[in-house]
Amino acid sequence: MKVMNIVQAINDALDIKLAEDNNVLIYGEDVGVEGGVFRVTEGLQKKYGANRVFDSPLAESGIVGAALGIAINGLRPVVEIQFDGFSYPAFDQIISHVGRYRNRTRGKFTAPLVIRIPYGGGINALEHHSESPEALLGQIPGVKVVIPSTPYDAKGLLIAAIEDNDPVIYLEPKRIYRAIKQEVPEEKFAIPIGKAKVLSPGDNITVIAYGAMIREVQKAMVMAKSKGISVELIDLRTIWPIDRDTISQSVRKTGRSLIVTEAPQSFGAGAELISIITEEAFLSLEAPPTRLTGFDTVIPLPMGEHFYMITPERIMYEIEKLVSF
Amino acid sequence: MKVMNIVQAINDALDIKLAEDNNVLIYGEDVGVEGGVFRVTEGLQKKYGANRVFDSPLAESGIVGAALGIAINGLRPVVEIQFDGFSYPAFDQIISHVGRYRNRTRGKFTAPLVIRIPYGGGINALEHHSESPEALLGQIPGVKVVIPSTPYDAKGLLIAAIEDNDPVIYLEPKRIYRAIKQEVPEEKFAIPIGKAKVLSPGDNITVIAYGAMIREVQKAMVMAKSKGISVELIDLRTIWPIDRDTISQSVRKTGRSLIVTEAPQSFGAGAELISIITEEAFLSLEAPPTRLTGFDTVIPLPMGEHFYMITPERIMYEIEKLVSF
Amino acid sequence: MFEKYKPINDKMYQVMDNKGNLILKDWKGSLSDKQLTQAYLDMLFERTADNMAVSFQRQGRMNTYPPNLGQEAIHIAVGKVLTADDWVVPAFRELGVYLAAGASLMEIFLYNKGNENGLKYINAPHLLPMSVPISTQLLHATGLGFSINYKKEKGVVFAFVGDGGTSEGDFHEALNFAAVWNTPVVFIIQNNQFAISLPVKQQTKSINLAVKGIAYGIPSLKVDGNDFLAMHDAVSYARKNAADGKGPFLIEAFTYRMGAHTTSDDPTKYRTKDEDNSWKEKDPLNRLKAFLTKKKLLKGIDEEKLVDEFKQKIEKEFEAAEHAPEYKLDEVFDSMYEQIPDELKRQKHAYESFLLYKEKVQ
Amino acid sequence: MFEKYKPINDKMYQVMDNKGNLILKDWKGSLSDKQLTQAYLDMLFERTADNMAVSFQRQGRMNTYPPNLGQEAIHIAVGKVLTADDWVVPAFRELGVYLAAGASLMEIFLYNKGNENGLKYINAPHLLPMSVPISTQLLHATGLGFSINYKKEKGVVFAFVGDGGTSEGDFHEALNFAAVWNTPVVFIIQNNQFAISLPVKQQTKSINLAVKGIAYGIPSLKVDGNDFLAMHDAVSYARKNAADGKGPFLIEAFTYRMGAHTTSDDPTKYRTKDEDNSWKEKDPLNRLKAFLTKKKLLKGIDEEKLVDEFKQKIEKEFEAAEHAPEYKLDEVFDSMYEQIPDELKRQKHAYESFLLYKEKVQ
Ligand SMILES: Cc1ncc(C[n+]2csc(CCOP(=O)(O)OP(=O)(O)O)c2C)c(N)n1
Ligand SMILES: Cc1ncc(C[n+]2csc(CCOP(=O)(O)OP(=O)(O)O)c2C)c(N)n1
Ligand SMILES: [Mg+2]
Ligand SMILES: [Mg+2]
Repeated sequence: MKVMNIVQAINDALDIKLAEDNNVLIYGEDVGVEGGVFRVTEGLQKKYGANRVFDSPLAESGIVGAALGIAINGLRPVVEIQFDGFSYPAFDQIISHVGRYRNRTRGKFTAPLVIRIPYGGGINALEHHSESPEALLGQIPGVKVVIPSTPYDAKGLLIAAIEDNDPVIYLEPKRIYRAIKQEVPEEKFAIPIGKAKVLSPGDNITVIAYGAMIREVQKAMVMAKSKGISVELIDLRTIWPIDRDTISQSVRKTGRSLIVTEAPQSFGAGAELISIITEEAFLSLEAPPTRLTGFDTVIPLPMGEHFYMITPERIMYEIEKLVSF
Repeated sequence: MKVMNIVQAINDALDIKLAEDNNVLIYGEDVGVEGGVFRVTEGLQKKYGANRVFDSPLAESGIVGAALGIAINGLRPVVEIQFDGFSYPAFDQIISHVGRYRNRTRGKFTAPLVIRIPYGGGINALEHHSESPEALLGQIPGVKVVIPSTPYDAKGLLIAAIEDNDPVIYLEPKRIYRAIKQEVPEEKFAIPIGKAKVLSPGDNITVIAYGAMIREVQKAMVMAKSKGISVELIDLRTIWPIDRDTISQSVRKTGRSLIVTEAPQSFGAGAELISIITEEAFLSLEAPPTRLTGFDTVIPLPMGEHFYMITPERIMYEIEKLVSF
Repeated sequence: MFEKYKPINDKMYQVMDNKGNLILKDWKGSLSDKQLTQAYLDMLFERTADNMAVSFQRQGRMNTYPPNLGQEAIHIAVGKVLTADDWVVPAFRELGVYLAAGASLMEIFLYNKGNENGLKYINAPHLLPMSVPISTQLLHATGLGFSINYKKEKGVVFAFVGDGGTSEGDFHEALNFAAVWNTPVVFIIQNNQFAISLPVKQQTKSINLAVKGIAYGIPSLKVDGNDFLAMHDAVSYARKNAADGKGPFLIEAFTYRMGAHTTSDDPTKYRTKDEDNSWKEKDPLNRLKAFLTKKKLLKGIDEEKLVDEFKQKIEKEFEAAEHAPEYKLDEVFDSMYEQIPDELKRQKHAYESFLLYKEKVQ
Repeated sequence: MFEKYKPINDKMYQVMDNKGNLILKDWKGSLSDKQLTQAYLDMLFERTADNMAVSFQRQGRMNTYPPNLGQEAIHIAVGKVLTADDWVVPAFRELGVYLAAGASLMEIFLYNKGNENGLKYINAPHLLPMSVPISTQLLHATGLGFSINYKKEKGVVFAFVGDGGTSEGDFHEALNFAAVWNTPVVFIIQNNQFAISLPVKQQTKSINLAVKGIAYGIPSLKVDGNDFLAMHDAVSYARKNAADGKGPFLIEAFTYRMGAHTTSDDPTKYRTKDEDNSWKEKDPLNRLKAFLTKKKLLKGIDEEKLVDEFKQKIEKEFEAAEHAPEYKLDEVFDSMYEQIPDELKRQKHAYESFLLYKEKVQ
């Protein structure tokens, strides 16, 4: 066991896979010499050489489209998109090809690649550096989308993503990159993609979140506890394929549910989860499944960001409303 | 009044706006001499000249990005993306700029442009020619997304879109381009964006759909009627901003609701509408609001498409289940 | 070898004229007489199959189809240079190349009838499926080229795009990455002078399309795409260049789309009969045939009889496509992922419940 | 005029050397002595403001900031050529251009403190906001250029991009559309030789960046971007070319990013002190200063005093930014659309309900 933050855990997972599998390679903007703008790939070029860890030209469609070609010939590229807001130029490649190659060729060609994208707000960043595209990505057939919320999960999910024979988009909650430290096993381990995790069991209400929002919910839970409200917290971990069972079991028990995401509201993960809850647990519902999300606006620049970001107080407000519904 | 199909109604709306407002101009791939691959812009270059209706090079990000520049200087470009599946290369410009220019400049610069995109399946087309990206587009802050289902709506919504001082994405249900004929006023008229329409009032269940699915629901309603089920059919018309009032009023009355879309299920319009219904009409619900959608797969090529496309029988099956819930 | 034809000088590499006479007087190609004759026959086969495909479509037995008429010299030249190690990354108008790479006509027809199984190309392990979104495939070619270097494999990648495709951003990114990574990719622009209705003169203002290589430091060449001998020289050279570790190469194959864009297109709307006719004189089949005839290489060949044999073979392939197994519900779901996720299983079961109900009701 | 400097020959247009001596012996620029002196002072102002911005950031009074150090000659050259009819489409590292176009330092600071109001540039009607997603802005420039033709207006568009930005697909599409539409756009690549940590030699294999214009039939020129006189000639020429209806022009301004990429970057990780030092000799301010000094044009000027005055002015602008009105909830919603849609009103009200509840609880 070793104490790691999320950046270190990701670096560790990459290190393990680079060491173990010659087919794994890493590229992206500034991931080589520089070690990435968040230092996630720090030291890896030195250790594995510039033919396995290297900088690409500045072009995101290029990064992802080339990765598909590389993957088709049996390699396992793990590419970095520097920030969430720069994933959009790669959408066409992701939607039109990465998610479709296996199906289009009936399994003849596959796309075992990983696209790493730091995402989310709350870091006082420029425009386009605080986006939450998970529900756009979750809508794309043929890819899987995962989000860790702890160093442990970061390592285990990334190893699972690299070993997956299908393309995985791995969103990194940059706001908590260095905020959470945890003991993480030094050896290799994988966390299954597609499974949510009950982080704390509870009776009165189910709260579902992921990524950086988990920490905010946990702060709210301290307040809730002091008011005698017992919250069951679920970390979704995988945006698609979504874990219906864990969610529905929980809500069937609690009857009440709140989904917390920082992405804009409409067509977001909140909507999908409410639908799943309604489909799976309708007769158990004691209050309308509810979503607490970002606004359907552009995320404001840093001076206005506090209006947009979800706080523990706002989570608590919704929990109280739901519990007394 | 003049009998028109949807293609003619769109052409008529473009014709009226080109005649009336010199700031309106049209371009896209093959929209000039050829009149568009669906002949939607037929005759317009001849009538208004190649400086107002013209072909662009083959590049969708270019088409949309340039349109933004054109709109910033006060013109009103109406651009065509040849098929749904080719809208993805333009996503970055739509997300990062078209939807944000007003907000970013606090209203100094605006983006009064229209992006027309033929969309949807059921026409025996090649891959990438049968996509339903409305829920991806509906998630983008700063744009509006509309879908007509009749020639009348096609004309009125397009005129509203061109006159809107904000960017509007106008999705054209290509499957019914020529399938529906209707008397349409020859003069100019606009249909407000953001308002759904109750197409037929009913008591037992609310069905919400849009675009080509309206016709399928109407066929199902004939069956429903024969079984004594009274359906209230709502044409959503606008994907965002969504008309909560019309929807919730209806479901508060009927207590049951079915949403029919051909797009993949997860994170789709079905999810958003279920959430709205749950939020607005929870205490009136007599059955779980339900979605009948495409699968979370790539839409199959023509020989397998019938498995994917929603049929009146499938709609009827869901209606019956809901009514007897 | 091609110094004189630097694209910036806007000269086009040609070996023979429209009548099959050598323009380069002391030219000696690398193909034997037999191989040259076979190339002509391959072109003839491609044209026959292509014509029949158009008819099948007209008869309503197939969906939209993009005719290859007039572009056969390009395809067969690549076909003759292609080795088993090489990859082919097609756009969609390269029938002769697919066949050379090992695809069957049955598969081509099956795809055009609307069945994904037609993209498997069972006997063509290095042939990527046709790519509909213009230019996007070029990035896959670049990636494949990278993988060949990385794995120290021997092949090169042949990647196709049209004149229209040069306008897309992915064209730019693919060529730039290919050069920076020094990948063994031969990019071939089939400049058939139209992108549906748009003439290439309105597609770009560059003096030709080969000069676009300068923007990436990629050596490039404009070649008469209707001149099989010239195309074969160019492709051979480019392949060797790539295989020798000298990186990507760009060929502009100057040709003409003699047919419609697809079977749903009507080119009389946007181009003249005169233009069409002027290109009939440059028909790549006629040119190679004239060349071979002068060399007396076609003497023993009864073209009419051969075409009849071709037609029978093609008809059989089409029938095989028509009798392919029925499309099953499972096929919609089975290949989306290595293992079907629970969520997709659920969606499939929901559909099956409907089918059960339907059976019961009827 | 620039025939000799065709980018394909890989020569760079320069007027003076590092010591301010004329390289082009019979050179005569178009600026008066007074204007030349003013240009130097503008560069000095830009540098002073830029340095202070870096300090403000270090003091934690501002967010990430991209230093302009070393690129001032490019900015002020454009500033001197710019007319009121012209549009400016920035990337993000063009401080002197924003100011010349009418933006206030207060606004620049306000934006870098994280407030959208800093992008309004109230007195710069034709200045687009800084653009973060690399190269995307070039398409807006092309569209603006089109609109100028369409409306028969007089201006031209100055559009900026970095060396890194030339790799993006939007660069390609913007230049191609600009040429096909014959738009009056002057594209300026600030080749400061790095894209964050990536040297331009790994960004592309073209012999230089100006040659990329050939791919679009756009006349282009590589210019010493640290030579104000050369830059001014080039920009003047390109502007006239565009204004005369001759279409777009591409300038590669060859320079060096003397500072860090942004205040969060540490360039010692990826480049050497030697490299940095070699560029100090080419400092654009020193070069113009040496030239002016030789012409005895700086005699009456007390630079130290002037810089002090600049500092006071800049400090004031910064204070104004610090005292800008507080960011209000309404600002999150008010400018998303012309009229706030009901759905956004609802979301705002939901937030306000929370605020009310919070007040009550406390
Ligand atoms: C990204 C994208 N945009 C638009 C289309 C529609 N489309 C299909 S073929 C074509 C023209 C292609 O022209 P070119 O590249 O010259 O190839 P050719 O058809 O002449 O072989 C267009 C616009 C497409 N398939 N993909
Ligand atoms: C589309 C996109 N991808 C990545 C980034 C992150 N990024 C910001 S600046 C930069 C380097 C830009 O280099 P260059 O174009 O040379 O401009 P310079 O910073 O040197 O002025 C990168 C990669 C971005 N802003 N936009
Ligand atoms: Mg073409
Ligand atoms: Mg740079």
